[in-house]
Amino acid sequence: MKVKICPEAFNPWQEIQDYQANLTEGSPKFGATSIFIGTMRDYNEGVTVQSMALDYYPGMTEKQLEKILTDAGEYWQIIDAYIVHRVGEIQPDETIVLVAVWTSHRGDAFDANRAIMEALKSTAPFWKKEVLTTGQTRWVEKNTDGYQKM
Amino acid sequence: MKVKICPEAFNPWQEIQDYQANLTEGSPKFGATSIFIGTMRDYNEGVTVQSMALDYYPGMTEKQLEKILTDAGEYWQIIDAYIVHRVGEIQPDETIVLVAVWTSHRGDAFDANRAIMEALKSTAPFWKKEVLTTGQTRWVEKNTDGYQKM
Amino acid sequence: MSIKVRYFASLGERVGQTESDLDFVQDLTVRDVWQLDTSGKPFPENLLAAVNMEYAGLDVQVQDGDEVAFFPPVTGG
Amino acid sequence: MSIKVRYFASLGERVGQTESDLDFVQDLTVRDVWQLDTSGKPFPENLLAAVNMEYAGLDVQVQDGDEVAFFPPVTGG
Repeated sequence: MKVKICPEAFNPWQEIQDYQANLTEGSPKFGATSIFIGTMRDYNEGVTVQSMALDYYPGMTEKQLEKILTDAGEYWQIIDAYIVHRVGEIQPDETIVLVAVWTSHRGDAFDANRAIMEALKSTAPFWKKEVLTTGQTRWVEKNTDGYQKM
Repeated sequence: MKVKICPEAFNPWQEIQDYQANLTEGSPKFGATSIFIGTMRDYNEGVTVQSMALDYYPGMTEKQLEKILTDAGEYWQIIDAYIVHRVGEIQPDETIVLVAVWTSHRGDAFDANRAIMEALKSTAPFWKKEVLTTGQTRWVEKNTDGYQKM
Repeated sequence: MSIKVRYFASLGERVGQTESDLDFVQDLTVRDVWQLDTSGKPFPENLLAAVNMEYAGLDVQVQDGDEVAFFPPVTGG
Repeated sequence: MSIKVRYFASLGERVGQTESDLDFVQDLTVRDVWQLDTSGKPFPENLLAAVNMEYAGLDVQVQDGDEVAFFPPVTGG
Protein backbone atom coordinates (compact mmCIF):
# COMPACT_ATOMS: atom_id res chain seq x y z
CA MET A 1 0.00 0.00 0.00
CA LYS A 2 1.36 3.37 -0.95
CA VAL A 3 0.45 7.04 -1.06
CA LYS A 4 1.86 9.67 -3.37
CA ILE A 5 1.58 13.45 -3.34
CA CYS A 6 1.87 14.83 -6.83
CA PRO A 7 2.81 18.49 -7.48
CA GLU A 8 2.39 18.08 -11.24
CA ALA A 9 -0.52 16.95 -13.42
CA PHE A 10 -0.62 13.15 -13.66
CA ASN A 11 -2.28 10.58 -15.87
CA PRO A 12 -4.36 8.37 -13.56
CA TRP A 13 -4.47 5.43 -16.02
CA GLN A 14 -0.71 5.39 -16.27
CA GLU A 15 -0.36 5.59 -12.49
CA ILE A 16 -2.66 2.62 -11.98
CA GLN A 17 -0.98 0.51 -14.64
CA ASP A 18 2.51 1.25 -13.32
CA TYR A 19 1.48 0.46 -9.77
CA GLN A 20 -0.41 -2.67 -10.76
CA ALA A 21 2.53 -3.98 -12.79
CA ASN A 22 4.57 -4.08 -9.60
CA LEU A 23 1.97 -5.57 -7.33
CA THR A 24 1.54 -8.80 -9.27
CA GLU A 25 4.88 -10.16 -8.06
CA GLY A 26 4.35 -12.36 -5.02
CA SER A 27 0.92 -11.03 -4.01
CA PRO A 28 -2.13 -13.26 -4.17
CA LYS A 29 -3.98 -12.79 -7.44
CA PHE A 30 -6.61 -10.09 -7.36
CA GLY A 31 -10.07 -10.69 -8.77
CA ALA A 32 -11.53 -7.23 -8.24
CA THR A 33 -10.21 -3.71 -8.73
CA SER A 34 -12.09 -0.61 -7.68
CA ILE A 35 -10.89 2.78 -8.87
CA PHE A 36 -12.11 6.21 -7.93
CA ILE A 37 -10.97 9.33 -9.74
CA GLY A 38 -11.84 12.88 -8.76
CA THR A 39 -11.50 15.43 -11.54
CA MET A 40 -11.48 19.22 -11.31
CA ARG A 41 -14.56 20.83 -12.81
CA ASP A 42 -14.76 24.42 -13.98
CA TYR A 43 -17.63 25.41 -11.73
CA ASN A 44 -18.57 25.12 -8.08
CA GLU A 45 -21.58 26.45 -6.23
CA GLY A 46 -22.84 28.15 -9.38
CA VAL A 47 -19.66 30.08 -10.12
CA THR A 48 -17.12 29.49 -12.89
CA VAL A 49 -13.79 28.45 -11.48
CA GLN A 50 -10.69 29.18 -13.51
CA SER A 51 -8.15 27.19 -11.54
CA MET A 52 -7.52 25.90 -8.08
CA ALA A 53 -4.64 25.91 -5.61
CA LEU A 54 -4.42 22.82 -3.44
CA ASP A 55 -2.59 23.39 -0.19
CA TYR A 56 -1.49 20.60 2.14
CA TYR A 57 0.54 19.87 5.24
CA PRO A 58 3.71 18.10 4.07
CA GLY A 59 4.48 15.25 6.42
CA MET A 60 1.10 15.08 8.10
CA THR A 61 -0.82 14.65 4.85
CA GLU A 62 1.19 11.58 3.84
CA LYS A 63 0.97 10.20 7.38
CA GLN A 64 -2.79 10.62 7.47
CA LEU A 65 -3.27 9.03 4.04
CA GLU A 66 -1.14 6.07 5.15
CA LYS A 67 -3.24 5.75 8.29
CA ILE A 68 -6.39 5.72 6.16
CA LEU A 69 -5.01 2.83 4.09
CA THR A 70 -3.86 0.94 7.18
CA ASP A 71 -7.26 1.36 8.83
CA ALA A 72 -9.01 0.13 5.67
CA GLY A 73 -6.66 -2.87 5.53
CA GLU A 74 -7.64 -3.82 9.06
CA TYR A 75 -11.31 -3.87 8.21
CA TRP A 76 -11.43 -5.20 4.64
CA GLN A 77 -9.53 -7.95 2.85
CA ILE A 78 -7.26 -5.80 0.71
CA ILE A 79 -4.47 -7.17 -1.47
CA ASP A 80 -3.12 -3.71 -2.25
CA ALA A 81 -4.21 -0.08 -2.38
CA TYR A 82 -2.78 3.11 -3.83
CA ILE A 83 -3.65 6.77 -3.35
CA VAL A 84 -2.34 9.58 -5.54
CA HIS A 85 -3.35 13.13 -4.62
CA ARG A 86 -2.52 16.26 -6.51
CA VAL A 87 -1.30 19.47 -4.84
CA GLY A 88 -0.40 22.93 -6.17
CA GLU A 89 -2.02 24.77 -9.08
CA ILE A 90 -4.72 22.70 -10.77
CA GLN A 91 -6.59 23.36 -14.01
CA PRO A 92 -10.07 22.11 -14.94
CA ASP A 93 -10.14 18.52 -16.26
CA GLU A 94 -7.02 17.60 -14.34
CA THR A 95 -7.14 14.71 -11.88
CA ILE A 96 -7.27 15.70 -8.22
CA VAL A 97 -7.32 12.29 -6.60
CA LEU A 98 -6.96 8.64 -7.53
CA VAL A 99 -7.80 5.76 -5.18
CA ALA A 100 -7.23 2.21 -6.40
CA VAL A 101 -8.00 -0.91 -4.38
CA TRP A 102 -7.19 -4.50 -5.38
CA THR A 103 -9.00 -7.35 -3.61
CA SER A 104 -10.14 -10.94 -4.10
CA HIS A 105 -13.85 -10.11 -3.97
CA ARG A 106 -15.81 -7.17 -5.28
CA GLY A 107 -17.60 -6.32 -2.03
CA ASP A 108 -14.31 -5.50 -0.32
CA ALA A 109 -13.06 -3.50 -3.31
CA PHE A 110 -16.16 -1.29 -3.46
CA ASP A 111 -16.55 -0.81 0.29
CA ALA A 112 -12.88 -0.17 1.00
CA ASN A 113 -12.51 2.30 -1.86
CA ARG A 114 -15.52 4.24 -0.73
CA ALA A 115 -14.44 4.27 2.92
CA ILE A 116 -10.97 5.43 1.91
CA MET A 117 -12.45 8.30 -0.15
CA GLU A 118 -14.76 9.38 2.67
CA ALA A 119 -11.91 9.27 5.20
CA LEU A 120 -9.69 11.21 2.80
CA LYS A 121 -12.37 13.85 2.22
CA SER A 122 -12.98 14.33 5.93
CA THR A 123 -9.53 13.88 7.49
CA ALA A 124 -6.65 14.27 5.00
CA PRO A 125 -5.08 17.74 5.37
CA PHE A 126 -5.72 19.32 1.99
CA TRP A 127 -7.32 22.69 1.39
CA LYS A 128 -8.69 24.01 -1.87
CA LYS A 129 -8.59 27.63 -2.87
CA GLU A 130 -10.52 28.50 -6.01
CA VAL A 131 -9.44 31.18 -8.45
CA LEU A 132 -12.57 32.62 -10.06
CA THR A 133 -12.71 34.14 -13.53
CA THR A 134 -12.96 37.56 -11.89
CA GLY A 135 -9.51 36.96 -10.46
CA GLN A 136 -10.91 36.69 -6.95
CA THR A 137 -9.90 33.73 -4.83
CA ARG A 138 -11.95 31.87 -2.25
CA TRP A 139 -11.23 28.99 0.10
CA VAL A 140 -13.55 26.03 -0.26
CA GLU A 141 -15.10 25.76 3.17
CA LYS A 142 -16.39 22.25 3.59
CA ASN A 143 -16.50 18.86 1.94
CA THR A 144 -19.84 17.11 1.55
CA ASP A 145 -20.64 13.64 2.81
CA GLY A 146 -20.42 11.26 -0.14
CA TYR A 147 -22.65 8.66 1.54
CA GLN A 148 -25.62 10.99 1.37
CA LYS A 149 -27.61 11.04 -1.80
CA MET A 150 -27.71 14.63 -3.04
CA MET B 1 -24.22 4.99 -22.26
CA LYS B 2 -22.95 1.93 -24.06
CA VAL B 3 -22.32 -1.77 -23.65
CA LYS B 4 -19.82 -3.90 -25.49
CA ILE B 5 -19.38 -7.66 -25.70
CA CYS B 6 -15.78 -8.55 -26.35
CA PRO B 7 -14.77 -11.94 -27.77
CA GLU B 8 -11.05 -11.12 -27.50
CA ALA B 9 -8.84 -10.09 -24.58
CA PHE B 10 -9.05 -6.33 -24.00
CA ASN B 11 -7.06 -3.69 -22.15
CA PRO B 12 -9.47 -2.06 -19.68
CA TRP B 13 -7.40 1.14 -19.33
CA GLN B 14 -7.40 1.66 -23.05
CA GLU B 15 -11.14 1.01 -23.23
CA ILE B 16 -11.85 3.60 -20.54
CA GLN B 17 -9.59 6.23 -22.08
CA ASP B 18 -11.03 5.75 -25.56
CA TYR B 19 -14.57 5.95 -24.28
CA GLN B 20 -13.85 8.93 -22.05
CA ALA B 21 -12.19 10.83 -24.90
CA ASN B 22 -15.50 10.78 -26.74
CA LEU B 23 -17.75 11.64 -23.87
CA THR B 24 -16.21 15.01 -23.12
CA GLU B 25 -17.79 16.61 -26.22
CA GLY B 26 -21.01 18.31 -25.24
CA SER B 27 -21.63 16.47 -21.96
CA PRO B 28 -21.56 18.30 -18.66
CA LYS B 29 -18.15 18.03 -17.03
CA PHE B 30 -17.73 15.04 -14.77
CA GLY B 31 -16.16 15.39 -11.34
CA ALA B 32 -16.18 11.74 -10.31
CA THR B 33 -15.35 8.50 -12.08
CA SER B 34 -15.88 5.09 -10.57
CA ILE B 35 -14.38 2.06 -12.24
CA PHE B 36 -14.80 -1.59 -11.43
CA ILE B 37 -12.72 -4.29 -13.06
CA GLY B 38 -13.20 -8.01 -12.59
CA THR B 39 -10.17 -10.14 -13.41
CA MET B 40 -9.93 -13.87 -13.90
CA ARG B 41 -8.07 -15.68 -11.15
CA ASP B 42 -6.46 -19.07 -11.46
CA TYR B 43 -8.38 -20.68 -8.63
CA ASN B 44 -11.96 -20.97 -7.48
CA GLU B 45 -13.43 -22.87 -4.57
CA GLY B 46 -10.05 -24.30 -3.69
CA VAL B 47 -9.28 -25.72 -7.12
CA THR B 48 -6.78 -24.49 -9.70
CA VAL B 49 -8.52 -23.24 -12.81
CA GLN B 50 -6.61 -23.32 -16.07
CA SER B 51 -8.96 -21.32 -18.23
CA MET B 52 -12.60 -20.41 -18.53
CA ALA B 53 -15.23 -20.38 -21.25
CA LEU B 54 -17.77 -17.60 -20.97
CA ASP B 55 -21.03 -18.35 -22.70
CA TYR B 56 -23.75 -15.76 -23.31
CA TYR B 57 -27.05 -15.19 -25.08
CA PRO B 58 -26.30 -12.93 -28.06
CA GLY B 59 -29.02 -10.32 -28.31
CA MET B 60 -30.49 -10.76 -24.86
CA THR B 61 -27.19 -10.16 -23.07
CA GLU B 62 -26.70 -6.76 -24.73
CA LYS B 63 -30.35 -5.88 -24.15
CA GLN B 64 -30.13 -6.78 -20.47
CA LEU B 65 -26.90 -4.82 -19.98
CA GLU B 66 -28.50 -1.80 -21.65
CA LYS B 67 -31.50 -2.14 -19.37
CA ILE B 68 -29.20 -2.22 -16.35
CA LEU B 69 -27.59 1.06 -17.46
CA THR B 70 -30.95 2.68 -18.20
CA ASP B 71 -32.31 1.64 -14.80
CA ALA B 72 -29.22 3.03 -13.07
CA GLY B 73 -29.60 6.28 -15.01
CA GLU B 74 -33.15 6.66 -13.74
CA TYR B 75 -32.07 6.38 -10.15
CA TRP B 76 -28.69 8.12 -10.04
CA GLN B 77 -27.38 11.27 -11.66
CA ILE B 78 -25.14 9.70 -14.28
CA ILE B 79 -23.34 11.67 -16.98
CA ASP B 80 -22.23 8.52 -18.80
CA ALA B 81 -21.58 4.84 -18.18
CA TYR B 82 -19.86 2.06 -20.06
CA ILE B 83 -19.84 -1.71 -19.67
CA VAL B 84 -17.41 -4.02 -21.43
CA HIS B 85 -17.83 -7.76 -20.85
CA ARG B 86 -15.64 -10.51 -22.16
CA VAL B 87 -16.99 -13.73 -23.68
CA GLY B 88 -15.32 -16.85 -25.10
CA GLU B 89 -12.11 -18.48 -23.87
CA ILE B 90 -10.51 -16.57 -21.01
CA GLN B 91 -7.09 -17.04 -19.43
CA PRO B 92 -6.10 -16.13 -15.86
CA ASP B 93 -5.20 -12.42 -15.39
CA GLU B 94 -7.43 -11.36 -18.27
CA THR B 95 -10.19 -8.87 -17.64
CA ILE B 96 -13.70 -10.32 -17.46
CA VAL B 97 -15.70 -7.17 -16.89
CA LEU B 98 -15.25 -3.41 -16.83
CA VAL B 99 -17.86 -0.98 -15.51
CA ALA B 100 -17.13 2.75 -15.68
CA VAL B 101 -19.46 5.47 -14.41
CA TRP B 102 -18.96 9.22 -14.80
CA THR B 103 -20.93 11.58 -12.56
CA SER B 104 -20.82 15.03 -11.02
CA HIS B 105 -20.61 13.76 -7.43
CA ARG B 106 -18.84 10.79 -5.94
CA GLY B 107 -21.85 9.34 -4.12
CA ASP B 108 -23.64 8.69 -7.40
CA ALA B 109 -20.51 7.26 -9.03
CA PHE B 110 -19.89 4.74 -6.24
CA ASP B 111 -23.52 3.73 -5.74
CA ALA B 112 -24.38 3.44 -9.41
CA ASN B 113 -21.28 1.44 -10.25
CA ARG B 114 -21.98 -0.98 -7.46
CA ALA B 115 -25.64 -1.36 -8.35
CA ILE B 116 -24.73 -1.96 -11.99
CA MET B 117 -22.26 -4.68 -11.00
CA GLU B 118 -24.76 -6.38 -8.70
CA ALA B 119 -27.47 -6.27 -11.38
CA LEU B 120 -25.00 -7.60 -13.94
CA LYS B 121 -23.94 -10.45 -11.66
CA SER B 122 -27.52 -11.48 -10.92
CA THR B 123 -29.34 -10.79 -14.21
CA ALA B 124 -27.00 -10.52 -17.23
CA PRO B 125 -27.06 -13.79 -19.22
CA PHE B 126 -23.47 -14.99 -18.96
CA TRP B 127 -22.37 -18.43 -17.82
CA LYS B 128 -18.90 -19.46 -16.80
CA LYS B 129 -17.48 -22.90 -17.41
CA GLU B 130 -14.15 -23.58 -15.78
CA VAL B 131 -11.47 -25.78 -17.31
CA LEU B 132 -9.49 -27.39 -14.49
CA THR B 133 -5.86 -28.46 -14.72
CA THR B 134 -7.05 -32.06 -14.83
CA GLY B 135 -8.76 -31.22 -18.10
CA GLN B 136 -12.19 -31.58 -16.49
CA THR B 137 -14.71 -28.80 -16.99
CA ARG B 138 -17.36 -27.54 -14.59
CA TRP B 139 -20.08 -24.94 -14.83
CA VAL B 140 -19.92 -22.24 -12.17
CA GLU B 141 -23.25 -22.62 -10.41
CA LYS B 142 -24.00 -19.38 -8.68
CA ASN B 143 -22.79 -15.83 -8.23
CA THR B 144 -22.39 -14.45 -4.73
CA ASP B 145 -24.02 -11.29 -3.43
CA GLY B 146 -21.42 -8.52 -3.46
CA TYR B 147 -23.23 -6.46 -0.87
CA GLN B 148 -22.60 -9.08 1.76
CA LYS B 149 -19.32 -8.99 3.59
CA MET B 150 -17.68 -12.38 3.22
CA MET C 1 -48.11 -21.84 -34.80
CA SER C 2 -44.44 -22.23 -34.08
CA ILE C 3 -41.86 -20.97 -31.62
CA LYS C 4 -38.15 -21.33 -31.26
CA VAL C 5 -36.85 -22.82 -28.00
CA ARG C 6 -33.29 -22.34 -26.77
CA TYR C 7 -31.30 -23.83 -23.88
CA PHE C 8 -28.18 -22.20 -22.52
CA ALA C 9 -25.14 -23.34 -20.53
CA SER C 10 -25.61 -26.47 -18.39
CA LEU C 11 -29.26 -26.73 -19.46
CA GLY C 12 -28.24 -27.49 -23.02
CA GLU C 13 -26.28 -30.51 -21.78
CA ARG C 14 -29.05 -31.52 -19.43
CA VAL C 15 -31.81 -31.36 -22.01
CA GLY C 16 -29.63 -32.79 -24.77
CA GLN C 17 -30.26 -29.96 -27.24
CA THR C 18 -29.55 -26.24 -27.43
CA GLU C 19 -32.22 -25.24 -29.88
CA SER C 20 -35.45 -26.57 -31.33
CA ASP C 21 -38.55 -25.47 -33.20
CA LEU C 22 -41.81 -26.32 -31.50
CA ASP C 23 -45.11 -26.41 -33.36
CA PHE C 24 -48.30 -26.11 -31.35
CA VAL C 25 -52.03 -25.58 -31.82
CA GLN C 26 -53.37 -24.65 -28.38
CA ASP C 27 -52.32 -21.80 -26.07
CA LEU C 28 -49.07 -22.50 -24.23
CA THR C 29 -47.33 -20.99 -21.25
CA VAL C 30 -43.57 -20.93 -20.85
CA ARG C 31 -44.01 -23.81 -18.41
CA ASP C 32 -45.89 -25.83 -21.04
CA VAL C 33 -43.11 -25.15 -23.54
CA TRP C 34 -40.55 -26.69 -21.18
CA GLN C 35 -42.69 -29.77 -20.61
CA LEU C 36 -43.55 -30.34 -24.26
CA ASP C 37 -40.11 -29.64 -25.66
CA THR C 38 -38.13 -31.64 -23.05
CA SER C 39 -40.67 -34.52 -23.06
CA GLY C 40 -41.59 -33.86 -19.46
CA LYS C 41 -38.13 -33.49 -17.87
CA PRO C 42 -38.40 -32.21 -14.27
CA PHE C 43 -37.99 -28.45 -13.78
CA PRO C 44 -34.45 -27.63 -12.74
CA GLU C 45 -34.07 -25.70 -9.52
CA ASN C 46 -33.72 -21.96 -10.16
CA LEU C 47 -34.74 -22.30 -13.80
CA LEU C 48 -34.75 -18.93 -15.57
CA ALA C 49 -36.73 -18.18 -18.71
CA ALA C 50 -36.91 -15.42 -21.27
CA VAL C 51 -39.40 -14.68 -24.02
CA ASN C 52 -38.04 -12.68 -26.93
CA MET C 53 -34.88 -11.91 -24.97
CA GLU C 54 -36.64 -10.52 -21.90
CA TYR C 55 -37.00 -12.29 -18.58
CA ALA C 56 -40.42 -13.94 -18.29
CA GLY C 57 -42.26 -15.91 -15.64
CA LEU C 58 -43.22 -19.54 -16.28
CA ASP C 59 -46.90 -18.59 -16.52
CA VAL C 60 -46.47 -16.15 -19.40
CA GLN C 61 -48.39 -17.11 -22.58
CA VAL C 62 -46.25 -17.55 -25.67
CA GLN C 63 -47.24 -16.26 -29.09
CA ASP C 64 -46.61 -17.51 -32.60
CA GLY C 65 -43.06 -16.65 -33.63
CA ASP C 66 -41.75 -16.12 -30.10
CA GLU C 67 -38.28 -17.15 -29.04
CA VAL C 68 -38.39 -18.87 -25.64
CA ALA C 69 -35.11 -19.44 -23.79
CA PHE C 70 -34.31 -21.45 -20.68
CA PHE C 71 -31.15 -21.08 -18.66
CA PRO C 72 -29.62 -21.68 -15.23
CA PRO C 73 -28.66 -18.86 -12.80
CA VAL C 74 -26.29 -16.46 -14.51
CA THR C 75 -22.63 -16.32 -13.48
CA GLY C 76 -21.08 -13.41 -15.36
CA GLY C 77 -19.05 -10.49 -14.05
CA MET D 1 10.73 25.11 26.43
CA SER D 2 9.76 25.86 22.90
CA ILE D 3 7.31 24.63 20.32
CA LYS D 4 6.66 25.36 16.69
CA VAL D 5 3.18 26.59 15.77
CA ARG D 6 1.79 26.38 12.25
CA TYR D 7 -1.39 27.71 10.61
CA PHE D 8 -2.76 26.31 7.38
CA ALA D 9 -5.06 27.52 4.61
CA SER D 10 -7.52 30.28 5.58
CA LEU D 11 -6.26 30.25 9.17
CA GLY D 12 -2.89 31.57 8.08
CA GLU D 13 -4.59 34.62 6.59
CA ARG D 14 -6.87 34.99 9.58
CA VAL D 15 -4.13 34.81 12.16
CA GLY D 16 -1.70 36.84 10.06
CA GLN D 17 1.12 34.29 10.18
CA THR D 18 1.72 30.74 8.98
CA GLU D 19 4.44 29.76 11.40
CA SER D 20 5.93 30.86 14.69
CA ASP D 21 8.09 29.65 17.53
CA LEU D 22 6.53 29.87 20.93
CA ASP D 23 8.58 29.80 24.12
CA PHE D 24 6.83 28.85 27.33
CA VAL D 25 7.61 27.92 30.93
CA GLN D 26 4.40 26.42 32.29
CA ASP D 27 2.36 23.45 31.04
CA LEU D 28 0.26 24.32 28.03
CA THR D 29 -2.62 22.66 26.26
CA VAL D 30 -3.25 23.00 22.53
CA ARG D 31 -5.97 25.48 23.44
CA ASP D 32 -3.48 27.58 25.44
CA VAL D 33 -1.10 27.56 22.49
CA TRP D 34 -3.79 29.10 20.25
CA GLN D 35 -4.58 31.77 22.80
CA LEU D 36 -1.00 32.70 23.53
CA ASP D 37 0.24 32.60 19.97
CA THR D 38 -2.69 34.48 18.41
CA SER D 39 -2.87 37.02 21.25
CA GLY D 40 -6.29 35.77 22.28
CA LYS D 41 -8.06 35.62 18.90
CA PRO D 42 -11.45 33.87 19.18
CA PHE D 43 -11.52 30.18 18.31
CA PRO D 44 -12.68 29.67 14.75
CA GLU D 45 -15.65 27.40 14.29
CA ASN D 46 -14.60 23.83 13.46
CA LEU D 47 -10.97 24.51 14.32
CA LEU D 48 -8.81 21.43 13.83
CA ALA D 49 -5.47 20.86 15.54
CA ALA D 50 -2.60 18.45 15.22
CA VAL D 51 0.37 17.76 17.47
CA ASN D 52 3.41 16.30 15.71
CA MET D 53 1.35 15.68 12.60
CA GLU D 54 -1.40 13.73 14.30
CA TYR D 55 -4.87 15.00 15.05
CA ALA D 56 -5.13 16.17 18.67
CA GLY D 57 -7.89 17.56 20.87
CA LEU D 58 -7.63 21.09 22.24
CA ASP D 59 -7.04 19.76 25.76
CA VAL D 60 -3.93 17.77 24.88
CA GLN D 61 -0.77 18.89 26.72
CA VAL D 62 2.09 19.97 24.52
CA GLN D 63 5.70 19.01 25.16
CA ASP D 64 8.99 20.74 24.51
CA GLY D 65 9.89 20.47 20.83
CA ASP D 66 6.35 19.67 19.66
CA GLU D 67 4.95 20.96 16.42
CA VAL D 68 1.40 22.21 16.90
CA ALA D 69 -0.70 22.93 13.83
CA PHE D 70 -4.08 24.62 13.44
CA PHE D 71 -6.26 24.37 10.38
CA PRO D 72 -9.81 24.70 9.10
CA PRO D 73 -11.95 21.73 7.93
CA VAL D 74 -10.13 19.84 5.19
CA THR D 75 -11.35 20.03 1.59
CA GLY D 76 -9.23 17.59 -0.42
CA GLY D 77 -10.28 14.81 -2.72
